[in-house]
Amino acid sequence: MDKRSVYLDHQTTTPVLEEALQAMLPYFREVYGSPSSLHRFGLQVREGLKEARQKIAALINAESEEDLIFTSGGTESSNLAIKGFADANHRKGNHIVVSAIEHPSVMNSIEYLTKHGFEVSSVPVNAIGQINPEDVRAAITDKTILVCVHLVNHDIGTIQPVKEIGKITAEKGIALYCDALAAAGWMPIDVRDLGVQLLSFSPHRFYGPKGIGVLYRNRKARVTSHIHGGVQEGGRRAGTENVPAIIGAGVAAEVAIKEMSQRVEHVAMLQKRLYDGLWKHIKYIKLNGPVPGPLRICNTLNLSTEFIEGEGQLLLLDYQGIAVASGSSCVSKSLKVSHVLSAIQLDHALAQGNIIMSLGKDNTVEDVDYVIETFPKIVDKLRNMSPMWKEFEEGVIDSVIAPTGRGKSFTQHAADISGKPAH
Amino acid sequence: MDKRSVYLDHQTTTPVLEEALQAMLPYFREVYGSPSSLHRFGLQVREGLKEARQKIAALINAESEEDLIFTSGGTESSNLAIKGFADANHRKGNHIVVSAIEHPSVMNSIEYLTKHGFEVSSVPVNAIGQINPEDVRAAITDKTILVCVHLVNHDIGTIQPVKEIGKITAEKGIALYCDALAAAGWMPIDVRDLGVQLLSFSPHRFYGPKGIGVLYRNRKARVTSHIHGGVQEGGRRAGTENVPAIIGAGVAAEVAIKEMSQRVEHVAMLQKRLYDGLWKHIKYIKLNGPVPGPLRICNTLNLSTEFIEGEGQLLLLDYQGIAVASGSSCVSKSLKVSHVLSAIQLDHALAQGNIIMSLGKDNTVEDVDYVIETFPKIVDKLRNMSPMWKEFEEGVIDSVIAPTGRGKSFTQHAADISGKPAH
Amino acid sequence: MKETKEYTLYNDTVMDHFLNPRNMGDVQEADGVGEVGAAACGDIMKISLKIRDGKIEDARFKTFGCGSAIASSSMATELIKGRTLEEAKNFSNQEVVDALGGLPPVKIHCSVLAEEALKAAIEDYEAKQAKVPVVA
Amino acid sequence: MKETKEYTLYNDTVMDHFLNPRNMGDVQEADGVGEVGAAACGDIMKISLKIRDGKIEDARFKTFGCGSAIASSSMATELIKGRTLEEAKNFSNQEVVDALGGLPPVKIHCSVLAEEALKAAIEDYEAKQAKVPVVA
Ligand SMILES: Cc1ncc(COP(=O)(O)O)c(C=O)c1O
Ligand SMILES: Cc1ncc(COP(=O)(O)O)c(C=O)c1O
Repeated sequence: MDKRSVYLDHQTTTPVLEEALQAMLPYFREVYGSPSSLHRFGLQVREGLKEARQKIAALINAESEEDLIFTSGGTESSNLAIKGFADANHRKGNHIVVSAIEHPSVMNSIEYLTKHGFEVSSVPVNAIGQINPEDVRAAITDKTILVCVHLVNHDIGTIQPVKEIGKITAEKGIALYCDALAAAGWMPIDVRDLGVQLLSFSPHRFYGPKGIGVLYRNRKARVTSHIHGGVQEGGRRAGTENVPAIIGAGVAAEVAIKEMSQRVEHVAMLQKRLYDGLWKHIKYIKLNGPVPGPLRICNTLNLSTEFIEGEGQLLLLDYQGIAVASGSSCVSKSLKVSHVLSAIQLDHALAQGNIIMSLGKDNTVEDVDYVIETFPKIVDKLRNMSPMWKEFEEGVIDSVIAPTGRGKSFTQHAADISGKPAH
Repeated sequence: MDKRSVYLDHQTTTPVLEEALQAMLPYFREVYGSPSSLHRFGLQVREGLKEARQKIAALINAESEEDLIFTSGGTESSNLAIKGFADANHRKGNHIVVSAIEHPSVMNSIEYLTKHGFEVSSVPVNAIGQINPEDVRAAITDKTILVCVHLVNHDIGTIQPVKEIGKITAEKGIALYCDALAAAGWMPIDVRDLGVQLLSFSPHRFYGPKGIGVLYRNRKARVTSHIHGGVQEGGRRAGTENVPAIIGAGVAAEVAIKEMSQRVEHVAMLQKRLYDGLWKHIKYIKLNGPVPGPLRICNTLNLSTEFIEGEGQLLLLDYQGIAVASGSSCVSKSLKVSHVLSAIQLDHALAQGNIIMSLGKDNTVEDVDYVIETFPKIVDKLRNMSPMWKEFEEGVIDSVIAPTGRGKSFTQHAADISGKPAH
Repeated sequence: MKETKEYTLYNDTVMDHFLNPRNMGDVQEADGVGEVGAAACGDIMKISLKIRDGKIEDARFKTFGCGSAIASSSMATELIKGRTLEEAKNFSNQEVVDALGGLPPVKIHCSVLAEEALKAAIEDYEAKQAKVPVVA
Repeated sequence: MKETKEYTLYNDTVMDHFLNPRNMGDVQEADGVGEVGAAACGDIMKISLKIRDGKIEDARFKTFGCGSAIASSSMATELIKGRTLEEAKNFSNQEVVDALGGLPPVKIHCSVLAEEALKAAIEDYEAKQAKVPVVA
C-alpha cells in the first residue's frame, strides 16, 4: 500500500511525541518502583513525578503543582470535578448550571447527580455553538453551587467565553468547572486569567500518552475523592500511579508550551487552506461552528455535506488513507446524532452527513491538498449513489444549505417515506 | 555504586516484561488511534485489544473475554466491584460482609457505602490471618447482597479459603467479590472453580504495566458504571482506553500463564531459603502470616524484628541496595500501624518493627544470600542504638517473641514513659 | 499487529459491496419502485425493478446511508435478480446478512431496510399492474 | 533522571546523622537520664548527660524509632554539648529541624521527642541535685 496516509483525527487522540516516549521508557523496566515506596526505586520515581507535575502545572499557569490531581483520563477528571465537587459542597446547594453542548462525561456525571437530588439548568448555545455569558447569569439561582462550561467544544470547535463566565461566577461566589480537553495544547490556557476553580485536560490530546488525565483544582474548590483506597495524590485519588504516563505527560506539556505558537500557526494555516479548498470544490457543504478565526480552535473543521451520509464519507476517506471522525466519536456506536449538532439546531439531514477533520502538527500542505483533491470525488461518488441527490436535482426535495425554493425538505421527505418523523 | 541491587518489593509493583514493553511500543506512536474510531487507526487498535482481552481472560479462566472490564487499576476495580454492585443491587438488600484484613481500596469503598445506607459486618481472622468460612456464613443476613474476601492478603501473604466461601455464597444466592491483586500471576486462578462473581487484579503486580486494572464480572453480577461518559467497555467504563497498557497487560498475562509453574517454584524456593536463613541468624524475629507452604503465597515474607523499628530497617537495607516495604506501603504516610497487623493481634511493638520482603522471578539465590548476610548486621546496628535492647538485656522489659519471664512488656514500658497507652 | 493486513470496519464481502456496489442506479422505465426510510438512523433506500414474465429481470438501488446500508442494498439487488415475484415476496433480510458474511448487531436494520425497499418495489409493481389492464 | 544521584528519603544531613549517628550510646555514670516516648508513632528516645560546672559536658542517646528520630537525637546531642543548663532548658526542637536542614512535616514530632528527652534528662539531673547536698 503506497497510498498517502493522512491522520485528521487529532481531536480524538494524537501519537505520543518521540521525546515523551523516550522519557517514559526507563520507567517501565528500570525505574519501575511505586512512588509510595520509601526505597530508592520509589524515591527516584517521586522525583520524576514532581518534575512532571511542575511541567504540567505550567501548561495552565496553575498557582502550584499541588493543585493538580492525576486521574486516569479526561472522563475520570470530569467525573471527579463534578461529582467530587457536588459531594463536597452539597450543603451549600443542589443546583448546577451546564452548557447544552458539553461532552458526555460532563453530561452523564451531571445526570447521575440529578438522580441523587441535584437539579440542573442547561444553557443553550447560538447557531455557531457559543454560550452567552448572560444566559449563564440568568440560569444561576441561590441554590447554584457549580457552573460547567467547556473551553472548546470537541465536535464543532467553538471557543467559549469562559473568562466572561468566570467573572459572573466570581461575582456570585460560585465555582466554575471548565473541561479543557479540546483546548489544552492547542491554545494558551491560564487558569488564573480564566477565573476557573476546576479545569480538566488530557495529555493524549496533545501528543502525550493515554491513561492519564489531569484535574486542576485550586484551594477554593473542595472535591471529595470518588475512588477510595490509599493516600496517593494527597488522599484525593487512590491507586498506584500510572508513572510512565505521568512522565510522558510532563514532556508533552513542556513541548506544548515551547512549541505552542508555532503549532497553532501551522495548524491554523492548514485549517484555513482546507476550509478554502473544500468550499471551493464542493457545493452544498456547510461548516458547523465558527469560521476559522478567533472563535474557533485552530485544529478542527466540522462539516456537513448535503444529500449524503457521514459513515460512507468516513469509510471512503479511510480507503483513500485519510482518517477522520464523524459526529461525536464517543456516541457513534449509539446511532444517535450528536447532542452538540442538535443543540446548534442543525437540520437532521445535515447532522447525518457530518464529518470532523482535525489537524495536527505533523500534517503538511501536501496532506491538505490531497484531501482537497480526494474529498470532492468521494462526495460525487456518494451523491451519485444517493436517492436524495437525484431527487434534489429533479426538484422533489430542496437543499437546506442553498435553498432553491423547489421541493419539500429532506426531513419531510424522510418522514413521508418512513411513515415516522425523523428525530 | 557497585553495591548489589536486590528488589524485594514485588508485592508493591514489578518491572514490565521486555516482551510486554516491546508489544506496547507500536501503540504509542504508530498504532495510536482510539478504538472507538471507525478508521483503520482505530480498527487496528480494536483488534489488538481483543487479543489482549482474550489473553487476560485466560489467566483467570473467565467464561468470556466480554466478562472483563478494564479500569485504571486495582483500586478502581475494587471501587467498581463494590460500589457498582451495591448500586445495581441495593433493592435486594443493604448488607455487605467483608473480611477484616482487606486492602484499603476495599475497606474504604465499603466505608463510603456505610455513609449511604449500607451496613457492613467484618469477619475476623485467626492469628495467621485466615478467614474461617463459617464466620462468613454466620455474618450473612437476609439483607446481605455481597461478600468481599481477597484471595491473598497483600501484607502477610495468607491465602484465603475463597472456594469454600464461594460454596456458602452460592448456597445463599449471594455474590462473592474477590480482590485477587496479591495473587494474580503468582498462583493459578480459576474464577469458575472459585465460584466468584466478581474478581479484580492488576497487571503491574505480575510484570505488566501500571495504569490498567481488570474487573472480571460474570453475567450473574450486575454492576452500575461509576465513571460516566462515553460507551467504552460496553458502556460499563467510560473514557478513552489506555491502549498500550492493555496490550502490555495481555502479554504479561500470556507469559504469566506460560511461566506460572516455573515462577512459583523458583520464588517459593527463594522464599524458603530466605526464611530459613534469616531465622537462623537473627533472634527475636517473628513471621507474620503462615509459614512458607500451602497457606502462604509463594513470593512474600512479613517479619517483625523485636526491639527495633521498621523504617530504620528499611532505610539501612536500602542503603545496602535491598528494597523492601514496611507495614502496608499504602498507609505508611499515615504513621498508623496496618489494620492487617492489628487484625492478627500482633503486639504493638512487633507491628512497629515490621518489614515485608517480596520476591520476584528475577531474584537469585545470590540475592537471597546477600540479604541473609546483610540483614542481621542491620538488626544488630539498630538494636545497638535501641534503648529497648539494653533494657531487655537488663531484664527491664521482656521479649514478646521469646518471653524470659523477666521485666514488663514493651508496650507497658512505652506507656509508662510516654504517659499515654500505646495504641 | 499484522503489518500486511487492511483494517476495515466491515468484513471483506461487505467492504467489497460498499466500495464496488453492484446494480447501483435506477432502472430505466422501472416496473416497480420502492423507497423506504429507517426512522432509527435516517437511512433511505430506493430499489427499482424491471419485471418480465413474473420474474425480476433487473434490480437497481440508490441508498443514502452508512456503509452497511449501501452494501446491503447492493447485495439484495444482486440476490433477487432472476427470482420470481413469489420468491421475492418471501425474501428475508437474513439472506442479505448471510450473503454478506454477517453484519455488526447495530447494523442489522440496514438489511431489513433492503428487504423493505424490495417489498415496497414489488407492491408498487403490483399496484400498477392492478390498474393497467393486462394485454393478453 | 540523574544517573549519578543517590535517591534518599531524607536530605543529606539527615541521612548522614541516621547512617553515622553522633553520640550514640549511654553516658557512663550519667548525671541525668531522660527517656520519653511518642504516643503518635511509638518511638522511644533516651538521652543521658554528663554535667560539669553547670555545663553539658557529654550527651548520648539511644533511640527506638524511624530514621528521622535517630537523626534528630544525634543532632540534638551534638547541638547541646557544651551548653549551660540554662541554655539547654531553652533548647527547642526547631533548632534540630534547622540544623538538619528540615524534616518532612509528618516527622517534625521526632525533633520534639529529642527536645523532650533532653529536658527530661535535665529534670532528672535537677531532681537528683535537689536530693544530694552540694559538696562545697
Ligand atoms: C490486595 C490489594 N488490593 C488492591 C490494591 C490497589 O491496587 P492499585 O494500587 O494498583 O490500585 C492493592 C495495592 O496495593 C492491593 O495490594
Ligand atoms: C471535551 C471532552 N471532554 C472529555 C472527554 C473525555 O476524555 P477521555 O476519553 O480521554 O476520557 C473528551 C473525549 O473525547 C472530550 O472531547
